[in-house]
Amino acid sequence: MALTREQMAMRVARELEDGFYVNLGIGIPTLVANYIPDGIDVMLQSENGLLGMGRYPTEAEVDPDMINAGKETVTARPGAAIFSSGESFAMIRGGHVDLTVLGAFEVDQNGNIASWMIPGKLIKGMGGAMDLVAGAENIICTMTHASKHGESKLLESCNLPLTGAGCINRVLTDLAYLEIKDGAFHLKERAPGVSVEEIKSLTAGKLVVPDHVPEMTFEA
Amino acid sequence: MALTREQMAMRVARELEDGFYVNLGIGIPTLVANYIPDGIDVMLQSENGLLGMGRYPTEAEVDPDMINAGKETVTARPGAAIFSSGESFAMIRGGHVDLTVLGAFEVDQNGNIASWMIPGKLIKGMGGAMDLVAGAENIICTMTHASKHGESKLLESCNLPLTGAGCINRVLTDLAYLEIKDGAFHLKERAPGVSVEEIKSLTAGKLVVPDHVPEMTFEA
Amino acid sequence: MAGFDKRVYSYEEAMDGIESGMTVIAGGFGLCGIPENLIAEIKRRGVKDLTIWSNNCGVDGFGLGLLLEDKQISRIHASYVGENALFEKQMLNDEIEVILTPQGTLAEKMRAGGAGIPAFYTATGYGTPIGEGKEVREFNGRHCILEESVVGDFAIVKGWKADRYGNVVYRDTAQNFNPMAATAGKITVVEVEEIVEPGELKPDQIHTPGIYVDRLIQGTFEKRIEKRTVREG
Amino acid sequence: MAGFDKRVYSYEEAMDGIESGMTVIAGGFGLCGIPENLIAEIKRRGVKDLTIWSNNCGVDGFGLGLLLEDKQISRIHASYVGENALFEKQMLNDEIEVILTPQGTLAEKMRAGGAGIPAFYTATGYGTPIGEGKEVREFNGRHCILEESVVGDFAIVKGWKADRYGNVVYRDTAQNFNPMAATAGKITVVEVEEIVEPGELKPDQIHTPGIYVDRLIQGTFEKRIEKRTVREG
Repeated sequence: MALTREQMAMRVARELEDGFYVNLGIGIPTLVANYIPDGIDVMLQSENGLLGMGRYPTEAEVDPDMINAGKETVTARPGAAIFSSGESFAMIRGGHVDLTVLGAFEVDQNGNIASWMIPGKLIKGMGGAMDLVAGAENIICTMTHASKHGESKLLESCNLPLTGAGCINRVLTDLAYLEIKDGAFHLKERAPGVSVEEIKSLTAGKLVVPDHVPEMTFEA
Repeated sequence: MALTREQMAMRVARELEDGFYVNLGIGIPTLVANYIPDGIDVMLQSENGLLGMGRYPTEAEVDPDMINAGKETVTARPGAAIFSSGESFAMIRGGHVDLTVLGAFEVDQNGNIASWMIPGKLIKGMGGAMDLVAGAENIICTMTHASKHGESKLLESCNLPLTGAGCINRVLTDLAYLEIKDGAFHLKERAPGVSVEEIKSLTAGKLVVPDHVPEMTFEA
Repeated sequence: MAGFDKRVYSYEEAMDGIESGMTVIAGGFGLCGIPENLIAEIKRRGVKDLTIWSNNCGVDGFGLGLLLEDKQISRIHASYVGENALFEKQMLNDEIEVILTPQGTLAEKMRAGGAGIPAFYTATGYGTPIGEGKEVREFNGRHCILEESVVGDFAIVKGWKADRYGNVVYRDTAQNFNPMAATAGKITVVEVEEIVEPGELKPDQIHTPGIYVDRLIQGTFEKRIEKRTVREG
Repeated sequence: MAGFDKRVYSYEEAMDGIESGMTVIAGGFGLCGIPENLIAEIKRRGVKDLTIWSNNCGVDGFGLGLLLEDKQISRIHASYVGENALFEKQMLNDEIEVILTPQGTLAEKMRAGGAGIPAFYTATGYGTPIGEGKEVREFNGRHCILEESVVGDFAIVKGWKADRYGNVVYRDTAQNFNPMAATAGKITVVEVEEIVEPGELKPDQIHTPGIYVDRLIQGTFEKRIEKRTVREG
């Protein structure tokens, strides 16, 4: 069974370490915040200038001057810092964020990522994604393994215009958890009930499969 | 009679305009702050990160966290801003300071300035001088017109290593006030009792002398 | 004696001198911390052929989106231009030129412009369409592209409090692009919610020192919320 | 669970891992806002062959001047190195290499290093000995030189207050180079006068966000004054 969006977020959350500064993109990455393991404290960075993003506000707390990079109203946790966009991207570009989680249309075996533009479709812009992938040393891409039509999104070489070159080292799809190194996807884990063969058939890029590929487990 | 240091400062102070942000170098430039004309308000910038430098502190006000670029204890005037060295030089480099006054060893007819290094002598460093001359559009150099041995310091071409190239447009010496443009010094005013001939004889660079060169006047 | 009193008392005076064909740098992120009334004044004046530098272009009918209604913007440098139907239409009809710029590069271009740094290298955008045609150079084993900075004819900025010398403090995430924009205008106009006496703001807690600010006006703000997300509380 | 608690409780722990041959970036201007106790700890450890980036080199017997006594510094990037007899002696004897750097360029190199900008162009130093051997390029009619940024093995910083997450506030002109230095260390160590609870510092009034800070220690400071100038009062 392919992972649900929530399971994908849960699996990514296991990569969090205590004391990590983390930037979570829009979509599944945002859900990761709901599954931070017990005993682990992470600080969420929002690229519009907030380090230490808190929960959504109550109705009474809503403040138009307090939003996140998705333009949602948010709160700041105690000990948060708020700063300019220039400072925020100094942080990001300078490699000070420990982990970035973001979605993608395609990734390839050389760590290239395409996530912002589909030629012929309306382009809304890259926002901070290009800065994030260029600045972070530790990036997890969350995406479906293949399109609805069964076309792989884990490629030998990205077809779409890139967001960043050679910058992705981990991918979590609905079918598998993989690492990218030495020009190949390395299969690390598979979704419960998903066979190695299925993953192989849906991975267009070079795939390295070890003898044993553990199945992910999720508590009920 | 050559101008005294105080008279030089007084003359420079006449170039101040209401609302000017001004950076004053060490020495005679510092004295300019004592002669700000009535009805004119200027804000002094100190490159260690202070805009709105105030008077020296009283004994009771002395604060080791409050110094100027000359490392002297100072105060901040109401409405001052204090910031980092990075921000301070962003201001300077970005051309936001209206007027910079600084001393020099030599200037030349092309606006080059040498003020920081005499080869063979101990070098203490340029501090912020190179940034100031590169960033300001409006710079007055204060200096003696010639050395004690009668060697001109207003040259065709600077002999000493430069602080900045083509950046000086006004010079106040103890003998004259001059503008630099089109590859020449233009004599604008002479010190009281100093003849045009004396200025000519002590100016090694190209000197343009108008028909009438007014004498500076100072109230007693 | 005007001295350092940057206050003006009408939006007309605040935007005096803006002309068609000029470049305007705007603070704000989404609809947060945008110079609402300065934008409205630009609309009122009807100047055209503007080049805008701003992270977003507002929404239909609010923020910079207002300037689309009469086609006042010819060109915009932005990182994200969604949430705006009129914008999409003008883009598809080639009525507006969009220079998409990574958000951090956009912020740095403004900061560098204000700081007298004409150009800088960054790894952001290398190997992507953004890097095409730009000089590439390797530093410490990483490919970087050369990006040039920007200075605008006007910068329009939204602050929270300021003293009359133009020392500005921003509030929470309404800060965003405003401090960079404030440094990068030949004429920088700041609108704020409150003007206080010099000395009321702590000198070492000022976000934008007054040296960057040419005109200051106190206004009232709608502060529209783009995505109201709440929890039970 | 350590989480974001950056506190350490001894200077030994604060400077753990510093080794001979390393590059250290130091905040401070003259003797103002210098990390006194971190410098003293480096002296105590006796590590040698250090490369220092700092505006000044302290004075005889205080600040970075302490590290000259046992010849711990091989190389220093600074804008001004006066006020220090021992320094002059070592410089004249070629016992220390001095790379004089314009003050603003020095600040920008640290800021750029921390911000992931590997190099930038500036007009500062063009046509002077500082520009020799550096690439020259013209932007908007002005000649500029290419300057590369710096990241140090350690950055040592003096703050005023911090919370235990490492969010730092500086006081008055003791800010100077400290915020830039704080961003540019692989390991950034900050010593402060007071550590407060998270939430006590206003989020939008923090000078150095905790993400830059690896270790935080509370100390007591001599705060020596270099030039005591007073008026009758």
